[in-house]
Amino acid sequence: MHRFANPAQFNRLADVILPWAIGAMVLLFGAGLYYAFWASPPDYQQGESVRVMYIHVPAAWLAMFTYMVTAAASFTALVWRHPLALLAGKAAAPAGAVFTALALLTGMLWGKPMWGTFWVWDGRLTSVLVLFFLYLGYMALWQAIDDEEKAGRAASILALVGVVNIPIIKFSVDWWSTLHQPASVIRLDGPTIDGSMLTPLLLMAGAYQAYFVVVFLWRMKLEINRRKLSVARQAMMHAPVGAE
Amino acid sequence: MMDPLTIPGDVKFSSSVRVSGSALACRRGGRQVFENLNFAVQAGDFVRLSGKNGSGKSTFLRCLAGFLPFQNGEFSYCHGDDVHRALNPDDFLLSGHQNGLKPNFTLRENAKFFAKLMTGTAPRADTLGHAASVFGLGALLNEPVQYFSSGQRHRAALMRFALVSRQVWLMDEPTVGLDAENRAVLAQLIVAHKARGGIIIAATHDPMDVPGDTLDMDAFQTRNSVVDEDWL
Amino acid sequence: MMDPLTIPGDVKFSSSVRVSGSALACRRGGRQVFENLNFAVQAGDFVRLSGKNGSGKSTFLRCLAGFLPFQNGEFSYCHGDDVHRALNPDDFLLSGHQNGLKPNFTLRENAKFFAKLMTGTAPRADTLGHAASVFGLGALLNEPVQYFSSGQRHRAALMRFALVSRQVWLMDEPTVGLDAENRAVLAQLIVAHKARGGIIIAATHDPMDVPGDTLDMDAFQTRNSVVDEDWL
Amino acid sequence: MNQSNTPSHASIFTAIVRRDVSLAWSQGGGSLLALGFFLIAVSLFPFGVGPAPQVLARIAPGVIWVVALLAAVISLDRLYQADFEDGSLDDLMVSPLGTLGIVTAKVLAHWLSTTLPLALLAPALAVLVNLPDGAYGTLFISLIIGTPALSLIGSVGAALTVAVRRGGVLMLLLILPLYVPTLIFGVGAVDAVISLTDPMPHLALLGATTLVATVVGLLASAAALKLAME
Amino acid sequence: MNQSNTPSHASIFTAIVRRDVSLAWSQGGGSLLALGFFLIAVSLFPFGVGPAPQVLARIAPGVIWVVALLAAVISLDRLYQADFEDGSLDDLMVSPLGTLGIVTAKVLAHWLSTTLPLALLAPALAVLVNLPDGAYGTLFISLIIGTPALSLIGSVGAALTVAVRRGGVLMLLLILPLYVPTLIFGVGAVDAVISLTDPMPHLALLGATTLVATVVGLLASAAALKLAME
Ligand code: HEM
Ligand SMILES: Nc1ncnc2c1ncn2[C@@H]1O[C@H](COP(=O)(O)OP(=O)(O)OP(=O)(O)O)[C@@H](O)[C@H]1O
Ligand SMILES: Nc1ncnc2c1ncn2[C@@H]1O[C@H](COP(=O)(O)OP(=O)(O)OP(=O)(O)O)[C@@H](O)[C@H]1O
Ligand SMILES: [Mg+2]
Ligand SMILES: [Mg+2]
Repeated sequence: MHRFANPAQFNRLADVILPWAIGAMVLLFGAGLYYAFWASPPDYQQGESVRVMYIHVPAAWLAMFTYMVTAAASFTALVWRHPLALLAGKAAAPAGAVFTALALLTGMLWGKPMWGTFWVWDGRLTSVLVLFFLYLGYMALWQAIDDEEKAGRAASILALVGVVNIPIIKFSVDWWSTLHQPASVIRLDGPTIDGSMLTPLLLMAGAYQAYFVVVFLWRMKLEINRRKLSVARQAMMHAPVGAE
Repeated sequence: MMDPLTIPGDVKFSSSVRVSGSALACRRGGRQVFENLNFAVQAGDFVRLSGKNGSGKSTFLRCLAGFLPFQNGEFSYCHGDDVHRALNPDDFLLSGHQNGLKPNFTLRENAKFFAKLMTGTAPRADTLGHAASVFGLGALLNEPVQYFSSGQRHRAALMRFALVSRQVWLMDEPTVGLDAENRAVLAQLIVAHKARGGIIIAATHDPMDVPGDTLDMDAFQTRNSVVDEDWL
Repeated sequence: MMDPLTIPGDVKFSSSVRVSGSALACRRGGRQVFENLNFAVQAGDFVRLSGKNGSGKSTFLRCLAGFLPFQNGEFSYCHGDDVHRALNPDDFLLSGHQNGLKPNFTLRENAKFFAKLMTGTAPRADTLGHAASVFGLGALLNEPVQYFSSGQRHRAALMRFALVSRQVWLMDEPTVGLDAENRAVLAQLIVAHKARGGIIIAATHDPMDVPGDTLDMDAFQTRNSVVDEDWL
Repeated sequence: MNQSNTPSHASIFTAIVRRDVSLAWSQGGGSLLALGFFLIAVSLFPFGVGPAPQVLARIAPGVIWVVALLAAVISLDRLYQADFEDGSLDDLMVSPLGTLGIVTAKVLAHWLSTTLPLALLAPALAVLVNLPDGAYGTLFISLIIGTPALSLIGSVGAALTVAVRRGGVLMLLLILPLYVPTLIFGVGAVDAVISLTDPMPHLALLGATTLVATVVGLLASAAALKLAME
Repeated sequence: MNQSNTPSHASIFTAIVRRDVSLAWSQGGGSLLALGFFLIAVSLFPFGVGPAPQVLARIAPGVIWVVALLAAVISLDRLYQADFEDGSLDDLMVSPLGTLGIVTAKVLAHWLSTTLPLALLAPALAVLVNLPDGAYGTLFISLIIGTPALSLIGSVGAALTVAVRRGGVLMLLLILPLYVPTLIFGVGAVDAVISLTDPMPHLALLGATTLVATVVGLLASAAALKLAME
């Protein structure tokens, strides 16, 4: 456990992974976008607008995935007081907020042709909006308290409270019959979606995932360096006793 | 003024109690406030915490009360052979910079609530009256605290020590704003508590007329800078 | 630490200033706080207000500052031959129980605003730096006040006296929470102000190492109960 | 220990609940503020929206529930902040009852003194906004079931922001999104009755929300409060 | 006097306005709270009332104005109270500027930092509640004319209740009834445009209300504040 507690060690690990992740991201986005916009058929029902799906669905998946990462980091930080875990949550959250915003926006754009309205107050949509506010609250708490340690732990408590929302997002479509369609890929009895659509979807999901890894590691390194700098600055400021 | 020695429900505290710490350190807001602090007190001891402004007296008291964790070192609260890692809430009283009084409530209501909060039972009327009289607050018992002068308010906060019987007293600047007469009463109260086997740790800049040790917080300031080496 | 005597923009105050009152009385919350108070101070005087808790020291200072009316008697502020019925806002500074600092603002922002509020102009950087150094706050100028220890906060409030030049200083418990070193600085600051022809009226329970008179508020307590004859 | 009898936790608990209720109702307490806000805000709506009965009736359940939410939020600002500022939170936290007990007592007191009275007042205010006749009972029941969740969820936000000076906005941002399920199920139940369908599924979900809020809210508040004391 | 030059009142005035604006926008200040409240409260209405566009459009002007009023009231609680509690009101009151100047500076700062931004944010929020297209301009103008009155009238209530600890309720009860004329003329102007009649009479009355509030509000606030310091 404490092998990773060492920020220097983590930095080295990140330096090894980052180039590979960037490479994977570029390749997957290239292939995914090609399949999504050129090499896949339009839907017999939805026509060309089905292509929004390849942006929308992975964004929604990653929004939830990132939240779980943040929550797991928060749990680790609160229970084991792991210093890097706090930073992990802080590094992941903005990416999650972006994914959530993307899922909301693409969903709204898609909703206009599909349902004839940008927005309905159904369980799925509402709970995703709540997810977005949770990300904002998490980041705002980090900002609001000056003591980093304290700020991080307060934000972590909020992140754990918000975990309740994740199953609601996932299962709201099953619990309430609403406009939004139920899961067709991630389900117990296997995907029910056609292969020609599944390929670009999975490629795009992989691309988003790689993008997340890149952003996450990058921000972790940034946070670690910032922390280093402030430790060093404090060391300088308070060097001799009673220097005032 | 009644004799503060005769606190109702007076008990002799266990003489086998010992509070000690070695190599204690505390950080606050990312800064090392004190480090390498060693101390030991036992039943019947009075310790005066001294030190410059910002040397960490209040911080140390809050650590002892369990609000802040010690980042380092070993703290122990021994009760005969029982060793605990923190003071037991049933065994200490704390008075801090703020006085914890509700301005709308009368002194009586404030005192009653404090006693109930700490012991679960309302104080007897005579206990309460006596506790108030220690600091000469008898006449103010039915006045809302918001009309008190600053010294009266501070005395109202100190009343807790005469109201609830606990072995360890943690006092942050108990002499602030007290007039000469009440400083003498405070000293008497502490001496009486010592005699009962109580332990008093008091942070103050004023001299106090009580025999005991001094723990100088200036001695535990960080000599070399805080470098959390993990981060470099 | 710099010499507090050398306050920038130092002036010699008019020596013809005299503040006095005769048979003053004040009521608060329906109670007579003091009555029959006579006093007179002039340029270069230090007066220590003493008296028991609740004897009306803070109340008297707030009357002088014009917050509360005197219910009785004659107050006068003479400037040569000019006689006023109240202190002129341009001529005095007050520090009370609360310190008037905004916790979110840094010490520098707080001090700058105070100077602008009182004089209309921002203080020069060196004036501000010097004023901070008087109470050893130089290193804390850019820290938000909310992270100060209680003594540091109180020193930050006292900084106003080194920042803005006014003849009359009204100080309510200026020594509270100060460590020994800073009490000495405060005494020096007051002595220097006296030498400039300043007037200092300070309510405190602590001894202060400044030559001057003592005004004992205990002497002006109501002997018989408050009977408002208008109502009879 | 030294005490011959260890303090009774039940009576400490009761003492705190009583104190908080009486503080909330004393001059300047939060309950009257919340009720006053509820009353005045609801009665401003006919001025704002115009007195046309069918428009008012259409929006009545929503207005009542939304304003009740806002009133609860306003009173929450001081749930822990007031005790924190005057130092009595220190005393509470070192009491033998322990943090979880303290939090439970304070939330219960908040419900009893502030959010429950909102529920009791609501039917009277519903007249002002012309709620359809059959819906009064359901409005009342939905509020009775839903208001504990308002206190519980609010407690988390209040505890998380104690350490932040005047953290009001932040609290708003943290709490209101979490109130959304309560709001939706609450209004859903009343609307169901108005449109002559079954309100039970809504009420059941509302109850479930309150139950989840009880567990999560109390634990999270206790953790947040400990953190704030550092 | 001793000072060679008497202090410039204009620059003291500016210093206070600046300080108050920056405090209001700093962490935990009242402006963000009011704007956050405005934003969240308005967006809760579609949850509560349901998203039916024509219902929302019908109540849009009223909802925006009522919630703006409530947001202003929330921020007023601290207009003088915060300075009173930390002792800086003492300093303000003994400054050479004098009480009327202080009050004017603080009310101006409140308008600039809090109620004016409400007016600026309103058109954006109007989208959420589906305000009819032609009414955005009038909504905006009515708020620009009306918001100074919110700060001015609010200041009287805030000053009267400084001395009363946490006098929130009292303030609410004092202020909100006085807000009713502003509310009626403000909503009246917007409704007039929607129903294709002339909004000018409403706007003129709104302006008159604000003028009266200026004179009466400043004088009454100054008097109340002096009283509070005793
Ligand atoms: C703002 C509006 C919307 C939001 C917030 C939203 C949210 C989500 C979320 C969170 C998921 C992931 C669900 C899971 O993994 O179980 C998802 C999946 C999906 N969404 Fe949306 N959505 C919106 C609008 C739409 C619209 C308008 C459509 C098309 C009619 C749509 C079609 C889909 C599809 C096909 C999936 C994939 C389901 C699967 O195969 O698992 N969404 N959406
Ligand atoms: N706001 C108030 N309203 C009514 N009475 C008050 C108020 N403040 C103080 N008093 C009363 O006025 C009397 C004088 O109070 P004051 O604060 O002037 O005393 P003090 O001499 O400064 O005491 P201390 O040494 O405790 O600071 C006290 O009896 C007090 O109860
Ligand atoms: N809430 C806080 N967050 C961060 N730092 C703090 C906080 N409170 C105090 N400090 C810092 O911790 C140090 C110790 O403060 P503390 O209050 O313990 O000093 P003290 O010895 O009690 O001083 P005083 O004599 O002034 O009361 C100070 O340098 C102070 O700036
Ligand atoms: Mg201290
Ligand atoms: Mg006093």
